[in-house]
Order: sequence, then C-alpha cells, then structure tokens
Amino acid sequence: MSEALRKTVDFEARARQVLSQVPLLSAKEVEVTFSLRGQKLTAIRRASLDLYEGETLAIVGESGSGKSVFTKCFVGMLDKNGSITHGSIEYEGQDLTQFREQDWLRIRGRKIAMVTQDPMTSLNPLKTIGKQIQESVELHQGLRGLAAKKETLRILEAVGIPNPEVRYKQYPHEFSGGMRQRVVIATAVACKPQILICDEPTTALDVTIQAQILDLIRRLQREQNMTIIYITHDLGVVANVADRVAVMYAGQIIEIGMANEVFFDPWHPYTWALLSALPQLGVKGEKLPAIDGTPPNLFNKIQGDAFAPRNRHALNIDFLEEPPMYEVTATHQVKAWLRDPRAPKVEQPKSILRLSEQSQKSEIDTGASHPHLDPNREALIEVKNMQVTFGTGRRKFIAVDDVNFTIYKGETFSLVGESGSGKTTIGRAIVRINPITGGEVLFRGERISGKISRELDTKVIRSMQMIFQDPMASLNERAKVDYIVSEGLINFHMYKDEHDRQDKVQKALQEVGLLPEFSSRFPHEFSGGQRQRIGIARSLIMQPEFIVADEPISALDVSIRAQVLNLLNDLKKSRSLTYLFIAHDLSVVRFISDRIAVIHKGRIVELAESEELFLHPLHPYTKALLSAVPNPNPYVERAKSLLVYDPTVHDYRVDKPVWEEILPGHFVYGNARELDGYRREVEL
Amino acid sequence: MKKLISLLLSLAMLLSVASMAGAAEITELHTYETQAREVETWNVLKSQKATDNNVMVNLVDGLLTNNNKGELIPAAAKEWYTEDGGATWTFKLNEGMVWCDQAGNVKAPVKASDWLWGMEWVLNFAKNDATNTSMPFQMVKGAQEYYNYTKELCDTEGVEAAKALELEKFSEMVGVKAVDDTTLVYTATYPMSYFPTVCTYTCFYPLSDGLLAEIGVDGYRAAEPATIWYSGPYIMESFIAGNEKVFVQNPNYFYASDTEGHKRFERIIIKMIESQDVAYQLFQTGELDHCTLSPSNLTTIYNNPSNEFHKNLVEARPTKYSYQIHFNFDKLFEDGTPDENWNKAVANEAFRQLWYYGLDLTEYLRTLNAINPLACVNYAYSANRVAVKSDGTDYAALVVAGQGLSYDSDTFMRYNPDKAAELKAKAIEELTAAGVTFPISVDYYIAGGNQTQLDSANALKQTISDYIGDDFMALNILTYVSSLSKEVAAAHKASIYINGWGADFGDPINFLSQETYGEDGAYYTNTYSFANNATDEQLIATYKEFTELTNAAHAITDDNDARYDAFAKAELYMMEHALCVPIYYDVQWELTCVNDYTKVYTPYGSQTYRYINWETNSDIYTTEDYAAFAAAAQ
Amino acid sequence: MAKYLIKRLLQSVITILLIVSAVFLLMRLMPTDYYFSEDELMKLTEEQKNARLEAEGLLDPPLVQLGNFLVRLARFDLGTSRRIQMNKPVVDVIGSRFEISMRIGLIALGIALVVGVVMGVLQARFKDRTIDHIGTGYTVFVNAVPHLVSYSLVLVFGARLLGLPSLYSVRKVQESSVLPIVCLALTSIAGYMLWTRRYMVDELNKDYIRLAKLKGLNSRQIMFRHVLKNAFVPLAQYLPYSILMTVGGSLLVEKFFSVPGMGPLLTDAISRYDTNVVQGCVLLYATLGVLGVLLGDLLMVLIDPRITLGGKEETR
Amino acid sequence: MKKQLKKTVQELEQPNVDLSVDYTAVDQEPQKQRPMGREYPLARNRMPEKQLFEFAEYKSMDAERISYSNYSYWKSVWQNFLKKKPAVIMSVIFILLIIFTFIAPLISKYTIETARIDYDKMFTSPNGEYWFGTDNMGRDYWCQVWHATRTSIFLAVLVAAGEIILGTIIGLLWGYVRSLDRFFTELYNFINNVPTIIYMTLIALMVGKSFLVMALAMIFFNWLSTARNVRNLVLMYRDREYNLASRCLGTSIGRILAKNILPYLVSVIILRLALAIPGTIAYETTLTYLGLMDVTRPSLGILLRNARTYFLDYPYLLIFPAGIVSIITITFYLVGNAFSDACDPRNHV
Repeated sequence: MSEALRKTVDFEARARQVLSQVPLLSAKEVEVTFSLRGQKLTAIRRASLDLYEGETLAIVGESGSGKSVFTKCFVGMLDKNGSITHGSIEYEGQDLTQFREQDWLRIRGRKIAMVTQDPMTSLNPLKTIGKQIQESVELHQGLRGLAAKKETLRILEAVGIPNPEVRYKQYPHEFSGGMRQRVVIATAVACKPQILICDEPTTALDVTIQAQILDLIRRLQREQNMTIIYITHDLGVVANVADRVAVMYAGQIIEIGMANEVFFDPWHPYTWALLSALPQLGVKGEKLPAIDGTPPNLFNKIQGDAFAPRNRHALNIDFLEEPPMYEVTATHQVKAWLRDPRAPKVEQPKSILRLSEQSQKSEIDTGASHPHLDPNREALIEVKNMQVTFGTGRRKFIAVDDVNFTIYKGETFSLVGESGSGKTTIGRAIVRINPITGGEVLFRGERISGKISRELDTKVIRSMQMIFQDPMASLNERAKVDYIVSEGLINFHMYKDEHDRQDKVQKALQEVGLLPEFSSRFPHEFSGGQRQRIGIARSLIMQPEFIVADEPISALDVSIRAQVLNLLNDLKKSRSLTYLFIAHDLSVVRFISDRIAVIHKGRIVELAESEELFLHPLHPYTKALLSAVPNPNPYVERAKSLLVYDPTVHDYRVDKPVWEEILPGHFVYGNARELDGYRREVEL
Repeated sequence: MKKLISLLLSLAMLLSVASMAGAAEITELHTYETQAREVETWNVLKSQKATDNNVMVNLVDGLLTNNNKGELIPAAAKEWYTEDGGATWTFKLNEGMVWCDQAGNVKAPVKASDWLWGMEWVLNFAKNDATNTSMPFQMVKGAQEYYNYTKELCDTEGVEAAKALELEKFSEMVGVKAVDDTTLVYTATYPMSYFPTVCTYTCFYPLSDGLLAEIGVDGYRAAEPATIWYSGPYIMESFIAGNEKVFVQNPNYFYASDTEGHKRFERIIIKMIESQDVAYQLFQTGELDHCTLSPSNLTTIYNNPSNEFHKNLVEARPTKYSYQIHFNFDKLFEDGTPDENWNKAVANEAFRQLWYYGLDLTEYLRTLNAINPLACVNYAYSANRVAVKSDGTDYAALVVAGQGLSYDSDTFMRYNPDKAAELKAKAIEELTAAGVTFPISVDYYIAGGNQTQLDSANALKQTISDYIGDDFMALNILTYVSSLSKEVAAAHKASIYINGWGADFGDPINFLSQETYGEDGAYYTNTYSFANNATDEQLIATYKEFTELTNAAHAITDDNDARYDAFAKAELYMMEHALCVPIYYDVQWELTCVNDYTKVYTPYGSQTYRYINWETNSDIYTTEDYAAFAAAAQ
Repeated sequence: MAKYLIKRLLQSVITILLIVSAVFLLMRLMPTDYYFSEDELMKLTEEQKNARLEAEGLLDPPLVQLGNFLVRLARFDLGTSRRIQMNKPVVDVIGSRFEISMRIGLIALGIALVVGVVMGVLQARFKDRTIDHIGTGYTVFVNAVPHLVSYSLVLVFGARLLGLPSLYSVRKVQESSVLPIVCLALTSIAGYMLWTRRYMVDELNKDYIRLAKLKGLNSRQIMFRHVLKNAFVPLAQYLPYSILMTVGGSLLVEKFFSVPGMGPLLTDAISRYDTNVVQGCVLLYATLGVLGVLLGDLLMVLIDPRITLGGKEETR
Repeated sequence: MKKQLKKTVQELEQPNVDLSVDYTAVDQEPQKQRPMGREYPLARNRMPEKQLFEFAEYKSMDAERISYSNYSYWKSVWQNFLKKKPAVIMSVIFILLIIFTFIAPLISKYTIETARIDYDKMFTSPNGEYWFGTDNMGRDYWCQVWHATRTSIFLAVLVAAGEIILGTIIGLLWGYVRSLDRFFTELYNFINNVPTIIYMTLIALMVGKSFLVMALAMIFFNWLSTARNVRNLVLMYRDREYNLASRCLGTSIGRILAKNILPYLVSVIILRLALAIPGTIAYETTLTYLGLMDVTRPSLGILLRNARTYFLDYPYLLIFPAGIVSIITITFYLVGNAFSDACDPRNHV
C-alpha cells in the first residue's frame, strides 16, 4: 500500500484521541434476553463496549449477531419481550439499564438518536416529510412556527435534498429510497443529538446511493461533531466510515480495534473468515474461502467460543471455555484463545495480507475459458430487441427497452444494474415468467418467446432454470424439501418409480452439499445459504443447460455468500452450465463473470468482458457504478472519488443513440458523438 | 308560571284520584294491528281485505251499518224498504250529510248519485281492475253487463276512454237509480230479502263526483288519507305506513251531535306491531288498551293467581268466521299424478264420517283457547247469527239442533266412540276392498315459518293418532312457502284444508253456495275440494243431492222462515254425509279496557271495526265484568 | 381524473342495471298467480285475472317486459306500488321511509363510531390490560349471543326499567328512537372496536412508529400525531358505504321496533309481490352500494396521499 | 498428535468444500435432539492444558448440520393448539356437546317424536321428569333442545363448510388467474351491493324454506367474503418467488394453487370456518325471526325465537338454547383464533 494512500486517514491520531478520553458511553457486560413463546433467547451475551466522543464506531456482524439489539439498548428501544438481564450502560453518569419509559424521553432523540434500516417504511406515509422533520425540530430545538419551518428547510438542504421548499410539502411516497433515507437522517439530525446510531442505513439502497449517503453521514458528523455508531454487515461500508470497528458474533464483541487494526491485523478467526470470504479478495477461477455452516442458535446454551464449530483454527479449548479478551494493542482487543500465550502460533491468512497490499488486481488469465471469443462458439440464448412493459394505458411502464445480447454456451454472463433497472425482468422474460411485449428470445436459434408449441415449452422448461434472489421467499415453506426439490420431476414425470425419485432428490442434495436426510424437513429449519442451495438443487434436478441466477447471494450473509458462489462455480464446471447472473454488487460480478452487461433504466448501456469493463469502463453510468463499489481497504475506500452519473449529459434529441461494438466484444450505448468520445478514450 | 305549575299539579292529582275511583272512559284508544296486515289502499271501493275495510268503514259511511247485536241500523240511509218482495230496494238518505277533507273542510254534500259513482267505479274495469265485482255481479241487475262493456271499451278504445266514462251508460245498463238527491233505488238480480245486508259491504260505498273531479281517476286509484274525502265518524289524521294510524273525530259527521247514540273516541291510535306476542308486552307497559293473548301468555297468567292480570282474563266473542275441514277429492301428488289411495279413501262415506264422529277435538281446540276449548266448538257449517228466523231462532242453531247436538255441554258432543268404532271397521272393510292401503297418509300444509300453525297441526296430528290410530291414518305435516291457495290448493296437493269462511251478507246461501256441485261460483268446490273432479258415483250423487237441496232453498224468496228451514235441511244433509267437517270458531282470550259486547258485532260484512259506541274503562275489565256482559247479551 | 370518474360512473351504472335486471327477471320467474292477493284470487274470475295481467303487460315475454321496464327507468319512471300502498308512486313509497331509516341509522352509526373507535383506541393503547379484556369480552358477547336475544334484552330492560317506548312512534320520535338506536349501535360498536383496535395495533407495529419514538415523542404524542389518522384510513374507506347504507335500514331492528323504515319494506314487497317496489328498492340499494364504494375510493384519495384516482382499481 | 500440531495455517486456509464426504457415517448416528455443533469426546473435559491448546479436528459437514427437530407441520400445529388451554377446554366441551346431542334423547323419557302435547303440563319448570322443563304446549323441552342443537350444528357445519370450500376455490381462481379477476369482481359487486337478505327472501318465497334450500342459499350468498379474503391473500402470495420457481419448473396452476398457495391460507381458512359456524347459527336465528326458515324441524334459532316472547316468565326456555349457542360461538371463536395462531409457522418453535 502506498504511503500516500496511508495518509488519507490518520488512524494513529484517532487512536491517541480515543486513548486520551473518558468514554462517552460505556456498556459493561450487557446481557439481553428475549422470551419467545416460552423459550429464552440470549441475544447479547455479556458484551461490553466503550464509545468515545466524536468517533465513528462501526459494529459489524452477520444477521442475528445481536449488533442491532445491542444498540437498541442505548435508546431503550428493545422489543417488549426483551429485557436487559445483566450489566450496565453508563451515559452521563446514569445507568441506562435502569431507565423507565419517562426517563427515556429525556435521552431519546435529544441525546441519542437513531436512523433505522428501511427508509421505505420508516416514514409516516400520511404526513408530509416537512412536518415529520419539523416535529423533531420543535421537540428538541424548541423552535416554533416559521422558525421551525426555516430550520427544517435548512436541514433538508443540509441532507442534500434539492428544492427543499417544494419537498417540504411532499409525502414520503413521492421520494425515492435514497431520498427517503436522507429524510430519515434529517429527522435524526434535527434532534441535534450527541450520539447518532445508524442501523444499516444503506442496506436497502443501491451502491451509488449508498456511497452518497455514507458521504452525507460523514459530512454531518464533521459538521455537527456527532458521535456515530454505525451498524452494518458490509465490510466495505465499514471501511468507508469507521474509525473503530467492533466485530460481533453470536451476541458478543469478539474483536474490536481501530479500523486499520481490524482490517489489516485481525486476530479472531471469525474476522479472518469474514475478510477472506469477500469476493473482492478472491482470485478468479479459484474457490473463495468460505465459512461452513451457520451461526449458532442462541436459544441453546453456548459452550466455549461460539464460533468454534465453524472455525478451521479451533483449539480444543475453544469448545470448552469462552476466551477472555486479549489485548493486541491498547486500542485493539480480541476474544480468541489463539492470542493466548499457550496457543500455537498461527499466521493470518493470505487473503488478509492481500488486503493490506491492496492487490485487487486484474488476473485475467487464470485459466478460465473464454467461450465468447471462440470462433466456434455456440450461441445459447439470443435476446433481440427485447421490450417488456407492464400495465396498460396511462399506467403503462416500460421496464425493458430494446435490449440485445447473446449468451454463449459455457459462459457466465452478468447483468448489473441498480434496483428497478429491469435486470430481473430480463431474466424472468428469458425463462418466460414475464411475457415480453416486443422483440424475441431465441434458444439455440429457436424462438421461445410468445406462443410456442407444447413440446418446445417442455423442452425450454427443462433446459432453462432460474435461481431466485431471496432464499426465504423462493422456497415453499409448507412443503418438505423432498417435494420442493422433486417438483420438476413430478411435473414431467422424470422418474421411474418412487424410489428412483427419492434417489434423484438425494443425489441433487448431495451435489449442492447438503445432507440427504434433509429431504424430509421443512425449509424454515434451514439457514439462508442452505435454502439457497436447496433452490439450486431444485433447478439442477431438471438437468438444465442454462440457469438464470437472479441475485442469488444478495440476500445472504457475508459468510454464507462464498459458499454459494463456490457452488455455482463448481457446478458450472462439473455440469458445463451457462449462467445469466443478475446482480447489483459489482465485486461479486467481477469475481464470477466472464462478461458483464450494465443495465440502466431498462437499457443495456455497456457490455464487455469482465476485466475489460472494470479496467476500461466507457459509459458514464458504468464509471459511476464502478466508482461507488465499496472497497474493504479503509485507506482505498476513503480515498476513492465518487462519480455521480447524471443522465442529462446525454442529448439524444437529435443524435439518436445506437448499440455499437466499439472493440471486439465491447459494446456501448451512445449516440455518434459519444461513441466518438469513447473510441478516443479506448485508443488512449 | 307558578300558577301554571300548580294548575298542572292539581290537574294531575285530580286525574289520579279519578283513576283511583275507576270507571273513567278512555278517550284516546290505543290499539294495534300486526305488521303483515298493513292497509294497502285508501280507496274504499278497491278495499276488500278485512284490514283495509276495518279502517275504511270509519272514514266513509255506507248506506247501513250494524250494531252490537248484529242488527242493521241506519248510517247514510235513514230508512230502507222493498215494495215488491225484494226485487227492488229503496234507500232514503239522511239530509244534510257532507263530505269533508282531511283538514275537516266541507267539500260537498252527500247525494244519492254518489252511490252511482261508487258502483260505476267498482264495475269499471279501467278504474277498479275488476276488484270487488263479484257481489255486484250477483246482486245488482246489469252489473256484469256493464263490467263487460267497460272491459271491451278498454280493448277497443283504450283505457283512457274507459276511465273517462260518466254515468250515462251506467244508468242505462245497471239497476241503480238516484231518484232524487236522497232517494236511491237498487234493482236486484232476483228477489232477495237480504239485500240491505249487502249494503254494509264496502263495494256498495259512495264516491263523490266532486272528489273525482278534484283528484281525477288516477288520483283516486292512488288515494291517500290526505286526498280522500270523509263522510264517516273519523278522519285519518296521520298515517305512517308500517308504524301507526291516527284517527280523529270528523267534526262534520252527520251524527256528531248525537254523542249518546254515536259515541266516538277523541282519538284512536293503531300501532303496527311485529307479532301478537309483542302486544302483551305493550299492554303491560301501558302502551296498548287491549291485547289478545297467545296461548302461552294466557296460560302463564291463568296458572299464576298472583299474576297482576290474573283477574283480568276475559274471553272475547267469537269472530265471524266459521272454520271447516275441507277434503280434497282430487288429490294429486307433487308430480301431478292422482293420489289414488287418498282419493278412494275420501270418497268413502264411512271414512269421512270417521272424521266427523271419531275425533274428540277438545285437545286440538286448546291450541286456540287453552282455558276454555269448548267455547270454540263449531257444529255447523254456517256461522252463527248469519240469519235469524222470525221467531228469533238462529239459523245455525237449527243445524246444530238438527244433528242432536248442543253447545251447552262440557264435552265435545259430536264425538261418538261407539259409532266411530263401527265406522272405522266399516271403512277398513270397504277401503280394503277398494284396494286402499293403510295407514292412509293425510297431507296437511302449513306456512313454513309459522310456529302457531305448526303447533296446532301437531295437536291435530296427535288427536288423530289418539282417536283414530296411526295404523289407520296419519297426519303428514308439510309446509308451503307463501301462499296456500297458489302453491298447494291450485296444485291439488293437500288432502285436507282447514278454512274459515266469513259471510259477506246475511243469508245462508253465502255459505252453502260455496260448496255446491258443478257450479262456477262454488268457491270451495272449485278451489279446494275439487268435488267436480270426483269419480266416485256415490259421492257425486251425494253432492248432487246436496246441491239440489241448496238450490231449492235458494229458490224460496217469499218466505224467509221456509227458506232458512230448507237451507238447514241442505246443510244437515251435508253434515250427515260429512262432505266437510265443521271444526272451530275463533274464540280468544284477551286483556282489555274495551267492552267487546258494545262493539259492532256482525256475522257478515265489514262493519266490525267501526269505533262507535265502544264502552271502555281505564281500569282493565275483570273476568266478572265480562261474565256479566256475556250474561246480559244472552 | 374526470375521465376516470366518468369511466367509474359508467361502470357503476352498468353494474346497477345488471343487478336491477337480474332481480326483475327473477321476480318474473314466479307464477303469475302471485300477482294477486288471496282475496283477489278468491273473488276474481279467470277472465278477470287475465284481463288484469294483460292490462299490466305481465303476459308479455319476460325480456320484452324487461325492455319496457328499462325504457321506463330511463325516464326515471319506477311505476306505482301495487300492494304496499296501492297505486302510489314507488318513489313516494320509498321516499317516506328512507328518511326515518337514515335518521336512526346515522345516529346509531355516529354513536357506534365514537364509542367503538374510542374503545378501540383505548384497547390498543392499553393492550392486554383490563380495558382491552373488557372490550374483547364485549365483542365476544355481542357475537356469541344471537342478536335477536340481545335485542329482546334491550327491549325488556329499556321498556320495563327505563320506561322507554318499546315501539317507534312518530309522535314521540326522540324517546321511541332510543331503543332501536341502542340496538343498532350495540352491535356495530363491537365491529368498530374490533377493527379500530386491530388497525391501531397494526399501525403501532409499523416502522414509522419506531422512528417517531426515536425522535423522542412520548406515547401520547405518537398516538395522536401519527397512529390515529393512519389507523382511521382503512376504516374511512368503508365509511361512505356505511353512511349510505343506513338508508337501507336494518331489517331486524326495524321489524323488531316497528320502525316504519326501509328495512322491512323490501321483504314485504317481495312477499306481497309488489314488483315495482321491489325494483325500486333494489335500484336504491344497488345505487347506494355502488356509490358508497365509489365515494369510499374518492375519500381515500383525499386522505391518503399515496392513492391517486385510477392508480389502483379499487374493488371491495 | 504432533502431526496435527504442525498443521499450518496455509493448509487450513484452503477452502474446504469437499463435497464428496462420506455421509453414511453421519447418517447412522442416532437421531436425537442434540446441541448445536459437534459432539465431543467426554475426554476433552479432562484434557491436559497442553492438549487444550492444540488444534481440534475440523469437520466441514458438521458445521452444516442443523439441529434435528423431527418437525412436522401439522404436528406442530397440533402441539401449539394444545397449548391454548381455553380453546382446548372449550373444544372438549363442544365435542361432548355433540356427543351428548346423540345421547340426550336416549337417556331422556321423551324423544322429539314421542313428546306429547299436554296443556296441563305447559311451562313446567325443569324437574326430575322434564329436565329442561316443558314448552308452551307441555312438550318436553330437553329433547327439543338437543334435537335443535344437532340440527343447528349440522346446518352450521354444512353451510360453513360449503361456503368456505366454495369461497376458497373461487377465491383461489379469482386471485391467481388474472383473466378471471374482472368477472369475479363484477360478480362480487353484483351480489354484494344488495343486502343478501333480499336474495334470501326471494329464494325463500320462490324456491322454498326447507332446510336444504336455505342451507344452499346461505352457502351461495356467504361465499363472497371468504372468496374476497382468499383472493386478497392469493394476490399477496401469487408473485412470491417460490411460485415463480414453480412456474419455471412447469408446475400446473392447479398444483401451484393446491401445493404452494392453499397451505398458506390454511390459518385464515380455518379462522373463517370457525367464525362461520357461529355466524351461521346467528344468521339462522335472524332468518327464523323473519319467517324465512322452515319451522317443522326445530333448530336453536327457532327455539330462541319462540322463547324470546316469554323468557321473562320462563327464563329457562331462553337460557338453555342461548347457553348452547353461546358455548358454540365462544368455542369456535377461541378455537378459530387458537388454530389460526397454531397454523402460523412463526409460532412453531
């Protein structure tokens, strides 16, 4: 890593600052239990945390790690069935754990505010956003009437909402997700709190918007000198915002330290595993180091280190006793037996080292084949001038417009775009879930869109399958795995007898790395990754040639993603599958795809080979997208300059845009003038 | 103010003292009607339902009315007579009678020609849709011809032409003449002594040409309390359909000054209530001045000596209806095929007589009158008092006596166990020979939603089972949806019917002619018993004999006593051969502040609910009071 | 907007016409004997009956009759009553009644709305506390005991203990309306309570309430500033329908207390085969029903900024 | 041991996604409730300290194992239901009630056929001879009440089941098949915009009031709300990904409805079914009052209507049938709620 880069953030100075302070808020040995239908769930298992004034502390962990619950204790927002059963939270000389509802009214909002996760549901749909922000202003700044409105307008402006006067009178549904999140932030900021807790504020947003919101939070912190607790599962985001990072697992903080320490010198195997599993750090064509299994069930009593069963570096003692906090540096503590002097010496994994070297390099020739460059390539899917519209009349909405591409046999073709860009629609149109309203889709040269014969229909169904985004929603909760996996078999009676069917189901389960005995269970017993693999097994059993994978990992936890990515890659090899991979996360796409198409507002704006696209993006939208990709290196991440795509730069009124192959295999959408510009860019 | 309050207080005290002293007459009568029976028309000439007539007779005066003894008394006509043995009848009208509107404004004098207009209206197809034409057809010369004339006029020249008809053609064709403004002459179709009784019926009511001129034909067709003219004792002050009707005194009533002979209420409020049971509740809360008791309420009060109304139970007078069991001689199954088993059985005289002699109906009658079932006993086909011989003997009593029966008995006299056993044996023998199978199923229909009918049907069933035996025949209770005549009778579906007939005028012919064989006007024969379709020779012969006897009696027009004796002979013949079986009179129990014995009490016509000369008492009448009234009435 | 409204109105008119036509044809399925009262059947000769039927066009084929009926309907001519109030225009027959139904219905609705919503709010506010249990108990009771029985209880206690008139009376409108109103309200209170509570609890579990709480609002502020209005929205959609439907009256209550309203009119008209009145009533009910739905949708547009006209096909 | 110690991090770092693990060994372990993670030799508790700090053996498939719950959806539903004591108690009472409707006539002196009209015994209060007293005609009330209970429950179950089945089928098609939406919506508006009592009156007058006719009529007009409810739920589930997946797999509409959607509606359907039963009894009472039910077959509605007029003097005539109606209503209210809660897998632990 270059020295220049290292200078972007001075973590050492921040560390000194932290060490010199008395904690602003200090949580000690906090234990939170929930009673759920007669059972006790210990969500937080004696976690301790100090928060220092002016810092940004990121709490990172998978879902269920307790990061959200933990911070809810700081604002007294635990759900009704939960209670703090041990420990104390000191703030301004008071113990927050002893607070009753009236006491919280003095703290909540006024001193500690919180930004919640889902901006789509966090605002009252029936009140104008102005009123909702003004409510905070009036309550906490003591302003009334016009003064309050003025302040509200100022805040709106401050959180980057243009035309505040107009927006003031609008209702939440008139705002996009990103804008709504700004409003939510505004309501929190309007309280002028000392501490702001941001609970995954960008999870539901697109990368470009996420980057903007992160910028905003950083700016607001600077301007208002707030202390921020930032909760996320995304290490890239952590790298972007955090001074200090706390890693949570199974209700405990297992490693905490300055951001540079945690990213470059982590000591808990779980932190290692989390970082290693990032596709950004993976080597194309190789397996990603995945964490097997799933986090522990907190209903059960946990003995020893909660991570032990999944830990490749587990010591025997890990299964017996909970490790104490070991100090690595004054600011860096780790809860791992590996730091015990008695423990065997181990080195940090290679990929961690790669991170500190900032070596996310192009490794184009890793032995992967390039079927699209093969002159004997076989076009499997051809999409010609595809148009998909929804609704009719005034409510007609064009989701996909004039889209052209070809997928060759054996490749992984990715479609990247933000939510609402139409990428899923394209995928669904190809597998014929959504009817297309214009153009056509060819499968092995045969038209499969529109009305087709029964035989072809059967053939298409059997050769093309889809993997869905949300493993929680894509499995029928009321059917056993056995039925789910064999559904296709049953439909086409693709088995000899009952025994044969069960046999096939078990083989399919084994192929995706699941135990055959799972076939008699119901989906809700499985974790997200396992469910996603059941979904894959369901598709595989049809022996398809082509699979549309619609964001198959975006709903999964970081530690689980790698499992699924590896599986998809393995299957591609063993079954010579062709994928259409739909994603919004560019780092994943880069890791898995051969070619990438970038889609924006229903149109493909650029299509190129994966590395080509990353190295030489042409279309401004592609550039903006790439600039927003979070990088798990805090220095790099903070140094990056964000490009914002402004669609108004295109002037297509006279000069009509075309879909042009600028370089062999590199297509871009633009009018003659723009294309010229791109060509010049390429030549440079 | 103080003065007013003290005045009111003393008034209130006075009133309470007065009420303690008892014997205060009610000036404002609260009475009721059940919901299904709301008035449908305010056009008196169109009205034919009892509920409509009950109201209308108080608003418009006909020629004659009745008193509490059933006698004819003057209304609009002060005297009436025939000079030719009943062929023509002359009515002399009161002078100075007027029509007034709802507000009491005098609109026109009542003239003899008003009765011509009235009759014209009834007979004019375009005006009255053929409603109420049957009696004029029978009684008034030329009536049918005039009806046919208007009907044809409708077809040839249109409805409006018929509606525009005035009296020229009518006077020419129909036997009604206005000799002068106060003299009216009717020409009957044949000499009849009972013609005046016909004149109490609403289709013989007047219609002022002035009213017609004012609201037009269509206006009168859609008459309302606010648009009609009044000449009767009361004016309909307000009418809320489905809720209440309020009568007030007509200030222009001809007999208004005669407060003794024509005593009227200040105000009468008729409430519409949902069912009979509600009436008792309202009586308890003082919202009604009388109520008829359902069997259950009656028993409750009767069995509990400490009940507040225990001493107030009084038995009402029988209604004008006489109820009979009618046999269906041409019963069809649901699918339209004849029910041979029943038809053969019912054609057998012994079988029918078994119904007559073999049933002790006391228990059955208790569904009507739980305390005194024998008060309901009916041994004759014709209703009591419908005609009276010159020596004062009631016509129906002749029939009862002719059977050797009497109402003065503490048993159900008609029941004769020995004869019943004999008849049963005979019936079994004969019917078995005829191929009838036992038990004979007797299909009996009740209204589907009517609990009272179900209860009494069950009682009848139990009686049949007890006295005749399930092995011989069994009552099969079935239900109809909304109309007995339309759903059941028209389809010949029931084996027996229990019907009540209330006379339209005062002569036995009105009863017996409903049962004759082979005649168009015989209502029961044609619509219920279907005797004309019977195939059994003996039955037909019996029917023919009965018909001959009836017609012979009807032919006697010059001597009423002989006429009635002849009718009694016919009726006795019918009883003897059990062509139908009299079953009950409707005698109910009530709690009341009204002396029923002072009400109009007539066995025919529609004058029963004229609120004239009613004796009332703000204290509820006691059982003793009524016993005294009944004794006095005997 | 206007275009959408016109389209909706046209659709509504078609629905109404379909309903009325269907009922018209159904009535024509009954044998013509039903056209006559029992007395008429007894006293009219066959020729007279046929003459009557012919004069009124009842011997024509049903579809011809329907055509004639629709033509008359287009001229807003509903004909006259035959049996309920002979020869009186149907419009007058209905007109005299619906006002009474509406008055009683609206008052009962108002009471039910106020009491029900307040109770529902309290129940939601104090969920799982005594008042919530009382409310739930009431709801269960109202549903568990057949209305007929509870009305009888109301009638007896109202009339015996409080001395209120047990029958509706035009001369004592106020006192005599009390019991019918109470009966109507008693049952609908339970409904409003149930739904208000449910919607309130739904709203209270929403994310934006969390945000409001995080702003530092206390629970009373949250209730009044946020939850109430939002919880009322789903109730409001059915409000116009409920208000309009008060015109229809309650069959049971009106029969029970002899209220001369719309409730029993239609069943009476059907059972007496007063076809014109039946058609008039059905037309009224259908119009009010369809209009109620339409107004409900419009109301939603007014109070819920998310909903725009034509944005969503609203059906009930 | 020594070898294991030497295991380097580099080796360990190799992703272990060896999918060809021998499952049989795992499979044959006794399937019982076991804590999360592996089972470890007891010996580990007594390991010397040195050994404690050695690397443990790593089994990738063990990490994959989930705690085996021997789960069955309906079994869980049942178990959850059994936890709701009031509902269980009420349903036991209800079942006893039904059984009793059959036993009652056997143990009493009278049956509905043999109960005689006897005016001397009318309104006898309950006693040793007449356990529920006698009615207004001196007939034994006991046999009438139980006979009526049986009739009413039969009617209620028939109607409720009918309307739920019809409503569910129509609702499923209405919600899932887009082209039918318009038709059913219009049909719904058509029927729903006029109070059903009108249709009931028409039917009662034109077709009849018999038990079967009215039951069919009730079914025919009551399916609407169920269908609408189901339809709205179907709309919620229709475009869920698992349905898209089924469509991708070529599953027919019928199977998707039956296998993918219907099971999700079970709780709602059961709730509606449970509430439809007391609803039908209440409706029947109203219809009886309006004279639209055939009275020849005694039902609770008929008894209530009759008792209504003299319950002040003879409260027992009202109390017995009203009590039974209340038991039925409350039972189904509780059972319906308990069952629909139990059907919700989120409540399955």
